[in-house]
Amino acid sequence: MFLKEYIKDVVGGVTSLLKGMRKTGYYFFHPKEIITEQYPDNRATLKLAERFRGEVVMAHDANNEHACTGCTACELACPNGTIKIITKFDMTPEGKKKKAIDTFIYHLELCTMCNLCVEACPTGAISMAQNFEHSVYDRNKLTKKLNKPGSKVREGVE
Amino acid sequence: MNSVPLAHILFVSTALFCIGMYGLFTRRNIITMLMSIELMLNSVNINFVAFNKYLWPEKLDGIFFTLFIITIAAAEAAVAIAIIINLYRSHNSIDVEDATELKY
Amino acid sequence: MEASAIIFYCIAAFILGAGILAVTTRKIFRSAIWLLFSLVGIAALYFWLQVEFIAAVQIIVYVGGIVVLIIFSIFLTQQSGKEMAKPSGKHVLFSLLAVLFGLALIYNLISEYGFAEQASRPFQVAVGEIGMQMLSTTQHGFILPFEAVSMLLLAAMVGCIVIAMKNKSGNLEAAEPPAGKLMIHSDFTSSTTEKEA
Amino acid sequence: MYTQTDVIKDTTADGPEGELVINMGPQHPATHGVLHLVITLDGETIKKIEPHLGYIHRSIEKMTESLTYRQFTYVTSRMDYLSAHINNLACAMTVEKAMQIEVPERAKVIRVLMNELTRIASHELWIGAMAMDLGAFTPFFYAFRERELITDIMEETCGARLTMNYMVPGGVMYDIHPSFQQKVKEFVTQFKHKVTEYEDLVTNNVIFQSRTKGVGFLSKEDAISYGCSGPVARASGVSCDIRKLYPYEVYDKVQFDEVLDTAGDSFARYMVRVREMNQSIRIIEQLIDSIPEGEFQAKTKAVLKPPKGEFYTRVETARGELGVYLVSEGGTTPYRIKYRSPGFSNLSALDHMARGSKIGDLMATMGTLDLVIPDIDR
Amino acid sequence: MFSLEGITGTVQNWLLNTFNPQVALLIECAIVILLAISLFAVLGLVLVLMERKVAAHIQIRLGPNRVGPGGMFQTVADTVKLIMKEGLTPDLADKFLFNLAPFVVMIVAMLLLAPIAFAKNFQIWDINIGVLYVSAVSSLSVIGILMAGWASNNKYSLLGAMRSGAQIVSYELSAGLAILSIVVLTGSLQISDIIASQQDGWWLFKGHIPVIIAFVIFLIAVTAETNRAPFDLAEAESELTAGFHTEYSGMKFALFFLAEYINIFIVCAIGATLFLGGWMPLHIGNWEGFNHVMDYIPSSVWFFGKTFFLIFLIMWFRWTFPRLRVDQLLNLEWKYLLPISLFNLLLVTLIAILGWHF
Repeated sequence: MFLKEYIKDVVGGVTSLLKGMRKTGYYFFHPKEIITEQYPDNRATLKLAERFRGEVVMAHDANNEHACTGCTACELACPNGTIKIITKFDMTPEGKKKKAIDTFIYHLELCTMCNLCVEACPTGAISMAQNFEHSVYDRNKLTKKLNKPGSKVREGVE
Repeated sequence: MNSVPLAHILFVSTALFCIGMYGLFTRRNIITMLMSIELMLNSVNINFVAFNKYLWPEKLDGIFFTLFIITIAAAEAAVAIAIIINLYRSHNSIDVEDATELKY
Repeated sequence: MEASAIIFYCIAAFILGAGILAVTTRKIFRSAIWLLFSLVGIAALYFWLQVEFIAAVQIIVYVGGIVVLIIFSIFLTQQSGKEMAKPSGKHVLFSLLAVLFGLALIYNLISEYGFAEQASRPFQVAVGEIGMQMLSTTQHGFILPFEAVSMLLLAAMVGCIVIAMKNKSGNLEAAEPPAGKLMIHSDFTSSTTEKEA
Repeated sequence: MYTQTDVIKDTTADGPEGELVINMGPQHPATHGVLHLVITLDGETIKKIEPHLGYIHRSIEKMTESLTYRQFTYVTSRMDYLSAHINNLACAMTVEKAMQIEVPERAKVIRVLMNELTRIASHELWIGAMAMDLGAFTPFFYAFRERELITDIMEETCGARLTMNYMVPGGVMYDIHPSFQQKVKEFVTQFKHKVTEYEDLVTNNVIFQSRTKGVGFLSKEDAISYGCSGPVARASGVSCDIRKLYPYEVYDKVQFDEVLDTAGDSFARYMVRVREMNQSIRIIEQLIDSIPEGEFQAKTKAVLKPPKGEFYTRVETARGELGVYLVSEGGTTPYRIKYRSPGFSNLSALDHMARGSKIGDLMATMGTLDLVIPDIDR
Repeated sequence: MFSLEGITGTVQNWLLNTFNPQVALLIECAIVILLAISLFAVLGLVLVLMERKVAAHIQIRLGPNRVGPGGMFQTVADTVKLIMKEGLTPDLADKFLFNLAPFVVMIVAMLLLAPIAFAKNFQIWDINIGVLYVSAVSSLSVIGILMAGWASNNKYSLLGAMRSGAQIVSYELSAGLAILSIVVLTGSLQISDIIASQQDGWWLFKGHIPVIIAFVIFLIAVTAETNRAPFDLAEAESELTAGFHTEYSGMKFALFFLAEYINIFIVCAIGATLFLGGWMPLHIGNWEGFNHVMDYIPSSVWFFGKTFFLIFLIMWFRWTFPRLRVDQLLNLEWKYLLPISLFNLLLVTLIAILGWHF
């Protein structure tokens, strides 16, 4: 019957709308469900996953020594040309020439945090850090030198 | 409120009527002609209300005439616009001079 | 001069100015807007005359209805921003002469006649009274014209629908989709009916 | 598809007889990116749609020719960024197929788990974006709340939230995080609990149903002839789930149904995706407690050199069938790689689906196509 | 103490004593205009903030919370931003109409403020055709939208304007019929009469189910008339980018934006006046004690409380429902709302004639 169908239409439609309104109304009156994170304010309590890939860093120990031998495996592994390694020849105490890094240049602006360089590194010299606030006013600041001045390769790392 | 003489109100309505007439004479576009007709109808309405108010304030006949004119004007405009749109569909123009043949 | 007189002359100037612009501007949409202003001015004149009911009806019917309708027909029939052709000088001249003579004649009549001014009688338009009189069947009732106008409106409505329908029957693409369902094209409708069957 | 003159012709000029030509995009709220649709309208009715592509073409296929087999997988995350895992998997599988690397069982299970999580995340985003296209803003946030849990799981295990680069030839990059299983179970519980909200707000809503039912119809034959795949084709009744038809990894060992619908309209596509999420949950529940012990990555050489030949693999992404066609000359870089992306074929059906409907219907149709523009342009 | 009653009388007496009547009238006009404009500004700020907060809480977010305590001055900051922005006018636009349109919309919203009774004895113009005036003047706002759509010389704007025109003109019918049902019960078009008739209970409770149906229809129709979601087809942002105000920027856009909120306030105020008794406190029949307690709450609080409740309802709609399609929108009006409200009006008339209401 036409009228019955019509009324069923109206009632069914209104019920479905009211159901939706009940759901949104529930959230309106339950502020505990709010999931907003107040980002710059909660920096202190911000927990990042330990595997989060923010930038490539090179670990230096207390003696200002790192594990990079300058083998350029990371440079080859990188798909974007993010890493550039400049090597030099050091004189060992025995008087032999030894290859070592002069500068480990890391272009953060090119990096996509794919982790291939870290995977490729045979000595575990570089790793991914959790820092993610990279914005700067000068693009040149994104080109970083990872080995600290005066650092040298750790003894026994080949 | 009767600070303005009736003649002034009548003059306004006459002037409006003449403006509408001028529009009707000079325009060749049906929509603008319709607009001119609306202006003329309105000037008549002003007359009715003014006469009612100034000459026979105890009656409401002018008000009723105005109401009926407004209603009829609405009906007239609706039909006219239906015709105009139909004309536009068949002739692709709403110029009166393009609609000289008596068929749609 | 009293304040109400000043207001009247302002309204009158507004009505006439907007009216003149409505019939002389060559942009059709602007013409409709000037017409709208003229009509709103007339509504203001009704307010000034203290017939608020008529003023409200004027705004509802003319502004809310007719002008919107006119604007819609402009949207549907006019290319955006195109100016209308200028009427020829001869045309304008003779129209102007005819109109000015007409105006002069009527103005002469109005000023000569001398209306019997019946001042100081109150003029009250109670909405209830209009309604009562509109539907009364006594000698001064308006039930017959009211019914006649209702019939006219009905006829106009049917007429509009018929006029608008006639063109559409032959042209399926322009037809409005049937209520509630959407017609996409032939293979869609056939397959949905299959599905429903 | 278009000649030079077609592309540079004036896309703003109106057609004859009151036809209105509007340019939807490249910047438009409903195109979700830089898709450019030139739409010919008769009043509100669509007469023709011409998609103009290329605004986000980054020549990924050409780029991969200069990247090694380890490197090129990561680029594909940027194609269909919402199912990055699945793209990466397709590339990794191609290399494995070419070099006949045997992937450890544990890696396979992890890959499948990640795939299904990605699928749910992608569909969650889609459900929100689709509701937003139709004017309902709130479901977007509810959908993102659940999606956030998945991205958190991804971040913990893979180290990134969107472009994970977790699949490598031979397995996965790391082992799963110790809390992975527990977090996934938590997610599954919450998802099952919250999914009723979408039903209240979207699925059963009378406005939503009337906006989508009977809109953007695609028949089975058309779906096949336009090369549609994924939920778009399955909603028209085409059985095309690669996971069922050509099982890869451990899909042949888990129980799940291929979701099919025959209505072929926007609502059917919507329902297919919603039911697909439930199937993904079913797969996850079966696998999450039985991740086998063992290696997570096969032993591979440092430099991958597949033999000379042509290799093709296909996987089921959230949007449909992704094929990777690899031509190897035996060197360290591919000679040619061609991706058969699902979005491109699905988009090609848009004109056919939307013709004769209203502009509002176009939003429903486009929304249920689930277009990711970089996937179309590559 | 919070009641506005009496303040106006005092001011008028003082003015009449100090100046001659003509000057006093002028000063009163100036004061009223000033008050109206400041009310506009305050309402705009409050309603925009309210909308954002309601939206945020429905969407499990916090909403603006940086500018001022709890984000209170966010709208002020937004306004400053909009004022500073350059008001662009498209090259091929009809510049006169393009610049006129936002003012038309704004002036219409301003005119609508006149007959609203904000509190006991606090009303700018108690015109004898009050509700008719409101429905008449509110039909003017569509002109501003059509003007904006045409003058922008943009196809999205034109489509939005046409949609909006069809929508507003057709939804005016059912809104008018819903208003009529109260007019039938009251027997008067005057706002003060309508409020006075709710002395012993609001019409929503006195008028049985037909008035409740009329109330629901009124809410739906005014939501459509103010171009709010789920009826925001005129500016459907996923279809027409921003509809009729696509080309507007800066202060002219702000005027459209403000007018939308003022219109919501006005229609909600009318709804509160017609169905919920305006400033009339909640009175129940002959419960003298209860009525007396309710009278202690100032009338302005009652008025604004009811109005804001209705505004909240409309915002709740907006953030819950998807948008309708244009043909469905017209179907809803012509197939559902109009027949139901016509039938409903018949029922209400029956109730009024037989005196069945309380």
